[in-house]
Amino acid sequence: MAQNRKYSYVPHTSEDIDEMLASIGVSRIEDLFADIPQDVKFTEVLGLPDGKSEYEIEKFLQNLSEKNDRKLSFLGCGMYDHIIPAAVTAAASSPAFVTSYTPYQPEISQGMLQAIFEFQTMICQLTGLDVSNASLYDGHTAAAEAVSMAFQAKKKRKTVIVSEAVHPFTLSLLRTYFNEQDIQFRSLPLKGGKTDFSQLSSLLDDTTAAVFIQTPNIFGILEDLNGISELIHQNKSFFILSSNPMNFGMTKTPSEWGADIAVGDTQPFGLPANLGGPSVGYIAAVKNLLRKMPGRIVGETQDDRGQRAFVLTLQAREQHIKRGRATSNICTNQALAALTTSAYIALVGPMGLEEVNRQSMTKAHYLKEALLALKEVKDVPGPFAYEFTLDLGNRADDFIQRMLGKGFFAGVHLGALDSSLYGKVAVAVTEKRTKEEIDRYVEAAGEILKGDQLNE
Amino acid sequence: MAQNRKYSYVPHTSEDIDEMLASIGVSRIEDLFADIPQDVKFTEVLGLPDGKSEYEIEKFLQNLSEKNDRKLSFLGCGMYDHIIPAAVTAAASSPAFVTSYTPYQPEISQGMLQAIFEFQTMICQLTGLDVSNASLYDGHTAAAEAVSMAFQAKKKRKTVIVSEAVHPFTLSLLRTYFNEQDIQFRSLPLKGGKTDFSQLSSLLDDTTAAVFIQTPNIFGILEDLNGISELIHQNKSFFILSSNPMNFGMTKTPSEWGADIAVGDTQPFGLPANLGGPSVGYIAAVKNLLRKMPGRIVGETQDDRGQRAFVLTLQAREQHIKRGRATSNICTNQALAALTTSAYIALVGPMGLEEVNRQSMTKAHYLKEALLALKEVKDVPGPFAYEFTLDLGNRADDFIQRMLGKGFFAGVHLGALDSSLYGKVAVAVTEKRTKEEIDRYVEAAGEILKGDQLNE
Amino acid sequence: MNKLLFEISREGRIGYRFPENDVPDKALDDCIPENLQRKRELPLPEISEHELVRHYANLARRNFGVDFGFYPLGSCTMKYNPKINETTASNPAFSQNHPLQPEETIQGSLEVMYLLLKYLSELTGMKWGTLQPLAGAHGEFTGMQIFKAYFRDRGEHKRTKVLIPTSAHGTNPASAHLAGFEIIEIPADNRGLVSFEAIEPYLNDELAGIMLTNPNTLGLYEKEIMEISRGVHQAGGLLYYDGANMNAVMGKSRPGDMGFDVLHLNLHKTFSTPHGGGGPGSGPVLVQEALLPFLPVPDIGLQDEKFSWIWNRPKSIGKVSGFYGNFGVIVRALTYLMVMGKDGLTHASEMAVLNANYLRSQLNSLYEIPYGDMCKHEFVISAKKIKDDTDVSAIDIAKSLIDNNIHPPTIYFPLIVPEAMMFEPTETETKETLDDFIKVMKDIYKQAYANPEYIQNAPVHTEIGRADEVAAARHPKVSWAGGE
Amino acid sequence: MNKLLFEISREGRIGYRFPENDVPDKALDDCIPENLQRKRELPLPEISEHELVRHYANLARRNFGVDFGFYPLGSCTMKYNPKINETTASNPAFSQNHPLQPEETIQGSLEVMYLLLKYLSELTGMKWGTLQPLAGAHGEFTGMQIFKAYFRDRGEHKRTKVLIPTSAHGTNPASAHLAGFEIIEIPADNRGLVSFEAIEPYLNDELAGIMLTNPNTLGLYEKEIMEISRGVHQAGGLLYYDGANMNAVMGKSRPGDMGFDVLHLNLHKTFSTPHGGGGPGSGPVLVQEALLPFLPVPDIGLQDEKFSWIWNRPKSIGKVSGFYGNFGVIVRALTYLMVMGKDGLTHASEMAVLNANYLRSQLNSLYEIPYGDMCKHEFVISAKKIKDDTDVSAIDIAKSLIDNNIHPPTIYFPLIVPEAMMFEPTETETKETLDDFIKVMKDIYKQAYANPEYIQNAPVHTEIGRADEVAAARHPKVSWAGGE
Ligand SMILES: Cc1ncc(COP(=O)(O)O)c(C=O)c1O
Ligand SMILES: Cc1ncc(COP(=O)(O)O)c(C=O)c1O
Repeated sequence: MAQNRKYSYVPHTSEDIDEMLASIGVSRIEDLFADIPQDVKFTEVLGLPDGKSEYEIEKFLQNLSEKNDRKLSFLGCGMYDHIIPAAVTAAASSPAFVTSYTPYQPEISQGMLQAIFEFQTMICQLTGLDVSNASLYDGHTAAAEAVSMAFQAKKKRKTVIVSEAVHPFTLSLLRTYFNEQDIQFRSLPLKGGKTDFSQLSSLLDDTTAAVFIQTPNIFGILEDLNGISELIHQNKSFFILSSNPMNFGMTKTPSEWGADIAVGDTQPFGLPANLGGPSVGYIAAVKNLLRKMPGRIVGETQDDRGQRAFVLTLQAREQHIKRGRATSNICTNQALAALTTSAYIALVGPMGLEEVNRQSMTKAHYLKEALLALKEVKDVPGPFAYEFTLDLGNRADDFIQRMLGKGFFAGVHLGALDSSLYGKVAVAVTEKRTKEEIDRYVEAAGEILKGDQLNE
Repeated sequence: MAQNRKYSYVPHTSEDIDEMLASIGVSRIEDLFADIPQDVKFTEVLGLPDGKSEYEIEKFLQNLSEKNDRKLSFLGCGMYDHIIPAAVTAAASSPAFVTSYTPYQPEISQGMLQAIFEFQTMICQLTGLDVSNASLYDGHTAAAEAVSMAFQAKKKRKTVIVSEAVHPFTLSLLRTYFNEQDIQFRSLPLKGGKTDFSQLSSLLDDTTAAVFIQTPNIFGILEDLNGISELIHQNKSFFILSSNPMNFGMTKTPSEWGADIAVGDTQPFGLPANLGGPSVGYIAAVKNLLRKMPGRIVGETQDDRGQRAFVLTLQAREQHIKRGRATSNICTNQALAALTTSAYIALVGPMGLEEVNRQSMTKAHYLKEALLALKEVKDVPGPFAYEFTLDLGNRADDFIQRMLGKGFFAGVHLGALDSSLYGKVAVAVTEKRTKEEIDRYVEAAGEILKGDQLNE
Repeated sequence: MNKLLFEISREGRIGYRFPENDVPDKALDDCIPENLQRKRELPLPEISEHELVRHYANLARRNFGVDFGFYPLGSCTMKYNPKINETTASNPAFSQNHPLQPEETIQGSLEVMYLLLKYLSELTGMKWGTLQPLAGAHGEFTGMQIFKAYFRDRGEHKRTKVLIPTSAHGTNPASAHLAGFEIIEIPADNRGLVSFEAIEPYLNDELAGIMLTNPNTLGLYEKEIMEISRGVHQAGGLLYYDGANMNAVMGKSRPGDMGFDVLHLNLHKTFSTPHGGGGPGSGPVLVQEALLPFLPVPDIGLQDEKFSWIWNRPKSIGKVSGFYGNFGVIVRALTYLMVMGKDGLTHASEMAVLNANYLRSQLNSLYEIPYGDMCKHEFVISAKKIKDDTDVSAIDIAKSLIDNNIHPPTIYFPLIVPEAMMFEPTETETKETLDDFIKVMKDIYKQAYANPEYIQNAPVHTEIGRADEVAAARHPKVSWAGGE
Repeated sequence: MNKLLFEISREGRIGYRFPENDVPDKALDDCIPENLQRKRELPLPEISEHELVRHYANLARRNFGVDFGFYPLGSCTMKYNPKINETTASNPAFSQNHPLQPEETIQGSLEVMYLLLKYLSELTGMKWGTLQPLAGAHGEFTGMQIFKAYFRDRGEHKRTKVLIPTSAHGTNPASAHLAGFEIIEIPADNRGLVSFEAIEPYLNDELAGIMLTNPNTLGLYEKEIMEISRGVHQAGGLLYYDGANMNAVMGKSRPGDMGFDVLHLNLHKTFSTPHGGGGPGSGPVLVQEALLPFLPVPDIGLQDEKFSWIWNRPKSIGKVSGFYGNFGVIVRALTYLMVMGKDGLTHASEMAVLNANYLRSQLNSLYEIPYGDMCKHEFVISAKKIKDDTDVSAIDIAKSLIDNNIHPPTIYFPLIVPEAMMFEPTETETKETLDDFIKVMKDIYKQAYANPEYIQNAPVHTEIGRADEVAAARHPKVSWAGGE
């Protein structure tokens, strides 16, 4: 009664197979593959391991996971270590959400459709903008989709102005996406840790489709965007603003800054960092850009019995209808992760978002002040919420490495993302960190940095 | 906007409270407790910790859990370390099962009712007996319920004969349960590692309500019950047989031995040991004992539309109807854990049960042979499935302790459960243990036991 | 309608793959004598993993839980079960320990149990206890055995009588009986309470004690509790507290202070552990100092920061369950208790009582509430007048609630109220939920008079209609018997 | 019908408690200049935890997934998603790593990615690849950028044309277009295949390449694949393989051996990762040796048993997503792949093809199947004749399936089949499920002729009927706008 090792997850008994082959009218499984030309038939044995039991693979992966090493994290730079309420994870784990696909059939998909409609609404509520969608891959690709929208809406304009203070990975990705001969990137340069907006007027012209800004920027610094939208709009260009949406709990929101399109990543709302994904790209825009939006959108309507119903709508924008002329190629998005982040927002509510922001801010400022008190430490100055940047020069890598030895992920060396940022270390502090942990960080940093000085 | 720390899981806003008080017609919450006499009103502050966030308590408990220490386990003695398929745990985790209570309302409880009906059926299929119930607390209390059934069915008989080879905890529990003056326990003594059935005839008389046997017994040894039921039935007593039901994958089942009532614990079917609970007591019996069964029973019937429907049935046996004259006092049982074990049985199926048994048996015999080859080791001889007992005499505790130091839970010193079993160490080996693990066990045991000899 | 597992079974189908055996094969006959081997076929189902998952997923859709809607099942405290409890309890460092592991390898788990006992003792005003009982009724039985051991220890063999109010839960008399006591039923007085007067005749040397729940099953606080407890004690008896209703009085009134000697709590009620479709629960028992020697073994000791099992308790009643209790449930309860803290627990009781009184005050005008003018965490309506007027009975109203996506209350209990409907809203329900419920109850009332058949035919929106319970009991089919 | 979160919101309600701040308080104004502070109120919902849980629990009841029933959605491979995948992926030692942690602290995770790439390369016959793309379409786009970089590297700027069959999935032309290519649609021949003849005219120095899926969206194996690939290569072009249909040919035929240069796979199809109501997915891209230099950065390297990120790839197309891919999905796919092993994967494809052909052979007598007489993992029915005869269209049949608790197939795709219905049963469905489905399809057919309105009015057993999609698009309401 040895188990047939091939049978993982496949329910067919040998009688089943025989009956089915007979009813098809062939005699062997191989006959079903007779249409594969001989010269492309794979006749060898795949160079893959033999199948194993779930139990063995679980042990194998458990062992692999133990090769990882978690330390106390002060990492941010696009992914943040916030508290994840158990109820949020539970709410999103329902097999009915997990094992469904895109809700093409509204009659049996109202659950997911309503959840996405709620996600869209909360993105609008957070950004203050009018319309949103069912999610994009992540915050970085959302940036590309926003720029793409701008180009589509301004067909003749081929330039995009991008602040040098945006995340280097966003910038790298934008360059991958828009590498056409005729598309031009113009850089809005840095001045200290902020974007130098004094240069904006001179860069804007009638080729400018959009201006792309990020706040808090790569240094964690909150950009002062006063007057920016006016400048951009006078030039009939679009103002695209990228943000960690957690900050909206406390800082000015895209609509308040006059942005036309807001993008970013909702990972801070209840998603584990997961080595970078799944997270969720959000996009929101002013109403008149609705038909230029990428990806799935859920809309409210009525059914034939007069009840409220939610459906995928404005599908004429999408690849399965428009094909080559679609607003975007996105099909599968990040629906379940979007649902998770909605559940987070709904659970903590506006007061919870404020609390997270207030604590993260207070703790980040507490850490920064303590570090600056070490004297050996310089920072990249500017107002910030809960991520700030130290300027450690040549000591950056060594600092991070030695902090690691003391049990800390001390920060992200921005120089590793973009060599022009060499020496800059971004440090994020969330509500999850305790005073005791922060104090230990300061102590460890003090030992390392003071020691350094002596050795220099 | 400080959070009110009292508000954990309570949705009331202060407006809610005011409105509700007003509509009740009182002015303060305290007024709602005015009916508590002054001398029993609690007016101090509870000596409990302050409430904390879920996050902090999760960390606290995580830290506590890290004070535990898991080793490679060869422990059995009522709880076994079998592989638990992920699908089983997942199937049983649905909130609709988890957050419901006893299915009093069949119209909205068909899910749980059907699951229990299936559990009952599988217990009948495994034991070969006719009827079963929705579960009992655990295998040990199931033993008590079975004895109680026997006493109820034989009102005039006040004696129960119990083999000395049953689990000492079962025995202790039976003595707790039946400590009335007029109830008498008679012991069926040991002969080596088996029950000495030659004594049975002489112990049986017209006061004997039941004979209680366990197989595999406390030493893991399979009792030879040939002819036993005939003896018992000639005396018009009941034959109660307690078993780890996993063994039914390979060894003779209660109906084959002629038992009237079968009991035991279904923990080996997909439940983690969980320091002893939750597990599930099963009970099955011949048809004519149905109306003496303890606890909930689900039955099949029809609804008023002619559809198959499941309901709690034969409630006239139960405490909420019969009160003092109920067949048992059990109310809340182990429903969810019973559902889990049904899912396990259904997933692995008859072939899977055989496979688990065959592997556990093969591995256990492999280990025992290797240990006996060490010469220094004596065993309690007898046929066994996947648990056997070593006789280590004075070295038992030391052996276990030193094996612990080498990373093993080497076995259960039965002497700790019953001093008359001093020196006997029960060792269980399941399909989960690999050859490499077993070989390491043998090596470690060899080092310890040989070393001992030298030092003696 | 789901098929049964047995109806989807297909011979030869494999659902799960185990690792390959990696020790040398051994013939069955070489291990197990032929006459000990199973000969009978096991007629168990054979299904695929996908079928298994679907089967239970669809069964789950056909079950109502407190995660889905209002569940005011009286006496059962169907409060929200926080998800964090599931997280902490499923930690493998807790869940995968064997009960017979060496003590030094379960120090964390022992601390969990120790802390919970400590906190429960403080909350109830008792000295210490045991977590071994696996549900409330099991706790009652344990408590009654402690009574017995106490009197046996004192040589008071005549004390065989236990007083139990007629309004008590059925498990009370069942447990007392099982432990060998004789039960004397004490009727409630016209306030719905146990009066001192009613028990006075039994205060003699045959009295073992009394079992009470306070607030009682009518949701009323027993006003004469101190007279009763003094009387019982003076007569040499003991008081047992059925803690099923503890959710009403946390931080407000402690059973220990009321004079109770032994009690149980239901962790699956007051302490938010899920009810699991009927279990597992947990029924810790707590006692006053004098009764400590009789607690089940093992106890948990703490010395030099090390926890240990204590077996040496010569007067102990022994074991009442296989190991130490439903540890998985215990972790959940401790999680809840620590999140709530002292203020949180008190506040929970306050809001539970507020919710109950709010409902009571709103339903009072239409429905008859025979006892009390204020309640604690629950209250009992009598549908007798409606029944007399319209022939719509408590069960009809219950079924009509189902059609409104509300789980019915406990009905026909306590037995002293005709056509009883016992509502316990719990503190985790919002005012909006209560208001919706009130509206439904008012509509049902109106319908009962306007169109009684409509209510009597309820439920109609459910997958099955009313089931024939009489037929089920008359011709019991309690297991699947093949395709007949 | 659930209320929206916004409709159950109550001002002041608190859903979650955070730890108390334990560093000295700091005024907002001392941290953030006033003009950078939010002034606008956030109109977000305020609900309790219990309400949250209930809300989503009830939404979940209103959603169909493959855990609940048959889901033969063509082109989507709705196979069973093994629960073990969820276990391995939710291991915190995997899920809680930050993407910018030092490499030495994520050696286990890097090995997971490395192994998956290695196994996928072998399975497809490619050299190596990237896990960065976050879905199939994203993989296509990545692939098209690799095409571009390749030609740019070779200075072949004229190569701007990409051939795409009319039967291709919409993402193919959309991705190619987004990457700046010009699309030439290639019609299928009367066999439903791309013939060499059809592409021959474009085999010139403007050709960048061709995008194909094989088996194609009709479920047919492209017989002339070797002629096509030789032709394209001879003309200096490249071949892109859309791996959405890989479930048909594992162990049977490898895209690398067919001559493809670049491909993507959908881990959320072939490799059993759940579809999550529309995502997250994962779309790894694999390439032949010549295209390695153009893969996105970072690559994963292995040297001296140490894994590392490799950023130094001067010809790389750059980044295509924020970090390294949907790692959570990657863990699931590796789990599946390793459980299945080489035999398991081959067997899965065999059974997927068996199931599809079985269905095909059973439906063939009633329903028109315009192309092929054998299929791979899926097949396409045309309901055109039924429509002409009875006015019952593909969508009506689809909705009628819903009434039978079966998820509809993909409809109106591929575009080359009128009234198309594309069925993909997958290998994890039992013969019994297929037989039930066949019976339903036969009944629907009969009904369509006997009583067409019955089918046209479907579904009737669902909570909502057909929704007015035209109104939805004409007056878009894409967010909740208050109680209006
Ligand atoms: C008042 C009362 N006492 C005792 C019990 C018995 O508790 P359990 O069901 O946990 O055994 C219950 C619960 O149903 C109850 O409501
Ligand atoms: C044939 C085919 N190609 C490409 C895609 C796009 O994949 P994804 O949805 O993962 O972006 C799909 C999936 O819908 C498909 O079926």
